[in-house]
Amino acid sequence: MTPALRCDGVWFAYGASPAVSDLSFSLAPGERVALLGKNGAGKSTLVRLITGLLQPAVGTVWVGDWETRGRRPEQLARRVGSVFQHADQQLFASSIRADVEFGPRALGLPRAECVRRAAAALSALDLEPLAHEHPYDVPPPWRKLAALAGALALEPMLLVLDEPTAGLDRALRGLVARAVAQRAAAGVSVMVVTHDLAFAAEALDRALVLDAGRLACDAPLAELLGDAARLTPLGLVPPAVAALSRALALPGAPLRAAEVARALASVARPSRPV
Amino acid sequence: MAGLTLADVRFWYPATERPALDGVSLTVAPGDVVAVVGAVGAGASTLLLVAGNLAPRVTGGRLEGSVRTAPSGIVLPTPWTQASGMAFSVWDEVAFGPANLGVPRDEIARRVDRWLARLEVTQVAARDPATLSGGELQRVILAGVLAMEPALLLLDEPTAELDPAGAALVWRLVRELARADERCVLVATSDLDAIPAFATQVLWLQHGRVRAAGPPADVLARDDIWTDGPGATTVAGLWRQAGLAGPVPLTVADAVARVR
Amino acid sequence: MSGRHPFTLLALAAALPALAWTLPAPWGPAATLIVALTLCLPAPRVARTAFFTAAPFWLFLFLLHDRATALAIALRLSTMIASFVWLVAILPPARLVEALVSAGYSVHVAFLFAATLSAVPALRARAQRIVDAQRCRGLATRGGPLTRLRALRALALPLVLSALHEVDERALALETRGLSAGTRRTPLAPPPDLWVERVARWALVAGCVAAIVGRVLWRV
Amino acid sequence: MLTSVTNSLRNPTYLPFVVVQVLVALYAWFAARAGLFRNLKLAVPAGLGLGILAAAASTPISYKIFGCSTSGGVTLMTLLGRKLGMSDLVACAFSAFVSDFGDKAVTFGLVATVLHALPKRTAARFPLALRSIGAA
Repeated sequence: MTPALRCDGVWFAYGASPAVSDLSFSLAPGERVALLGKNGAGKSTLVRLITGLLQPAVGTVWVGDWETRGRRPEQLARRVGSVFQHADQQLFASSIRADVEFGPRALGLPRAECVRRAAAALSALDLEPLAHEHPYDVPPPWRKLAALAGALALEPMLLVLDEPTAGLDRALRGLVARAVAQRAAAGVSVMVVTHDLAFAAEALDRALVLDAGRLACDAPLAELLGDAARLTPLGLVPPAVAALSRALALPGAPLRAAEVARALASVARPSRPV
Repeated sequence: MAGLTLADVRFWYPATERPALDGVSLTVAPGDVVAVVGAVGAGASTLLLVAGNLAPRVTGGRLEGSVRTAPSGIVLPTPWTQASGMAFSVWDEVAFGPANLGVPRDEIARRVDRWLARLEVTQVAARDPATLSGGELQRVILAGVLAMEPALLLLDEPTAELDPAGAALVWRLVRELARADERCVLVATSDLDAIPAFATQVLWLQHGRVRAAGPPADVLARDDIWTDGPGATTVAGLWRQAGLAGPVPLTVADAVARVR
Repeated sequence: MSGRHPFTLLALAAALPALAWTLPAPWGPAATLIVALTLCLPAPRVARTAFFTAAPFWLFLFLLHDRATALAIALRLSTMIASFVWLVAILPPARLVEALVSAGYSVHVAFLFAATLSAVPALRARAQRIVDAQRCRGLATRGGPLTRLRALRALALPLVLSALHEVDERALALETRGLSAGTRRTPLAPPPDLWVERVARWALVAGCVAAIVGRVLWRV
Repeated sequence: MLTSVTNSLRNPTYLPFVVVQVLVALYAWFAARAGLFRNLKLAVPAGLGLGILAAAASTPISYKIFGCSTSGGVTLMTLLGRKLGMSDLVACAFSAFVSDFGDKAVTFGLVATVLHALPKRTAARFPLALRSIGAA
């Protein structure tokens, strides 16, 4: 099965020093990856290479069986749905529904298909009640979700999200996690650039760590998130769920809230009769 | 007594019928750090604007009830809108506030260097603010407000643009500020896990009204904050999800103590 | 030269073109151009910019007019371009803002000037980000006039809406940082203003007035 | 006006045209008060009107200061005008009109679209904006 995303020895440099050097990895359909690294490690460069905004100097980026070289972002948008930082600044339609429809309509899809996709994307993020509102008449966190819905509406094979949970509260982060899980279950591969390790623990499986443009680590999140020693140099801190899991040495080092709660119950209950 | 006192405050934004604040009473003494929590649109940001004498004075709208406040400084969650636009170096950006207050130049220099160091942004002092990352700019803006030595500090999602290490630095600083400099701090935040470490009080707002107020151990341990509110710390949530009884631990350390 | 008071630099950069247009051609504008070029020479980059900005005009003018008229206009234009390019290179906006503030101009005047300068690069960067983001959701930017118009709309609207929406937050930020505190602002680095420079400035103004009066009398 | 000053930092030839910008601002203010941005059918012709006014205002500046050589295009247009038997000044006006004719109309069309796209809360803060689209 061809991977949703594959990088083969990818190099890119803005000036003299390479921003991204010799990157090789691949994402299977349905896989959920956290892209971690300090500022300037090359995360946004990689995102721009995947979306076609940049072309690799050396090496190739494959989205399914499409090579990004020679294809423009508006063509790759059929397969790559991306949400950048400050995505709420790109909204402009008179209602959130109309803005979410912008992507499908720009791809030239038939009217009915655009309406269906927009409705599906809006309900995936509980945005239906606000669908008629003007994007700038709703609080910024909801506007950020509307931008995410715009990418979901493209129904791509690969989602690339840059800090999708920045500025969102627990409830809205839960909506993003649910939408990511749903899309992944349907075979979409998801890459999320994030510092929010609580979200990563809940919604993602694997971690790709960039350090000065190189792939420093490619490991399951469970292995990385409990290990403060490996996170600190990246400016990251183990999320509470991983810290608790490790502090109580819960069997299997679970990360998802449900699993940790079950393990916690088994560890705590016998010593404290209810 | 310096500090902040709100008595039955109601506030409407211009051209809106529903009040953003609907009868809020609150007292904050120097040294207090109040974490304001609530769903998006519950009124936390508005409370900070009212406490900072910015609403209705700058935002417009209508206010009822009484507000007694101290000289204050506010930091909004969008650092790119908070830069003065008049400073072409980070040093000048931090000096912008005190300069406008007419503080003598040598005192400005002392303050700027002190706050650049405490926010760990001394290394970008000569750079143009427009070239900074979101996280660096957020700390520069915070330094710029702190350099004005406000008696009341208002922080609206101060860690929105920061990575966890940057956020930990800001939360540590907030606790030190309140205790050492006898300052009042009001923080609107959705980073519930950090609250036990820096807050002396928690204020839970819902639809512009105070749903609960008190020390973190009380407010964050309530059951209805989960069912009908923004929830509490992750550990409290896991403890509740595990169906365990007894006083709810808020932090990992609490939980470890309870289980051992 | 760069150590001089900003107002002196401004006066010089304004006087040269004024003299160029008032002194009779061709020796008048030729003299002012030589002065402007000597100012630019120490910085090769400035001299190069001035040259490449002015060069096309010489070509156009000699196409349009007879030799004498073309020469006169070309010399005057080149003086203006050279002195202005020199001013922009030698006078960092921050120093001009400081000079305005310490000369007692209201901080709002200085703010309006500086804020516009810093807003331009910021909005240009945001425009680029918005275009990139729109292209990543299918917006075609190359193609027929209809496509380009639709692309323009998908860039201009979000740029204006997001900027307008931030007006409140910017106003709050300036308010909390004491911009309208009413107290007299402390200049951070007041440029030293020697009496010599003040005299030089008045001399330049007097020179321009004399040139204008001379031109009117001489022409009459 | 601030735009043309800022533009002139990059290309000093904009500076003398600051005066024209004052006229553009006044014209736009009148157009807004008259509600000419109510729809594109009104806004675009209003933009054409401004195009003519701007060309008329910039001609003397272009002629006196630049000898009508503000850009390659303008120079060619002036030469063409001369070929068609126009005097120097008329040829200069002709070139200013041709180069300036379209863009003000497009700008007004874009402004009308933006004004109509304003959200309620933001529009409520700018009464002149509401009046200009006939909604006040």
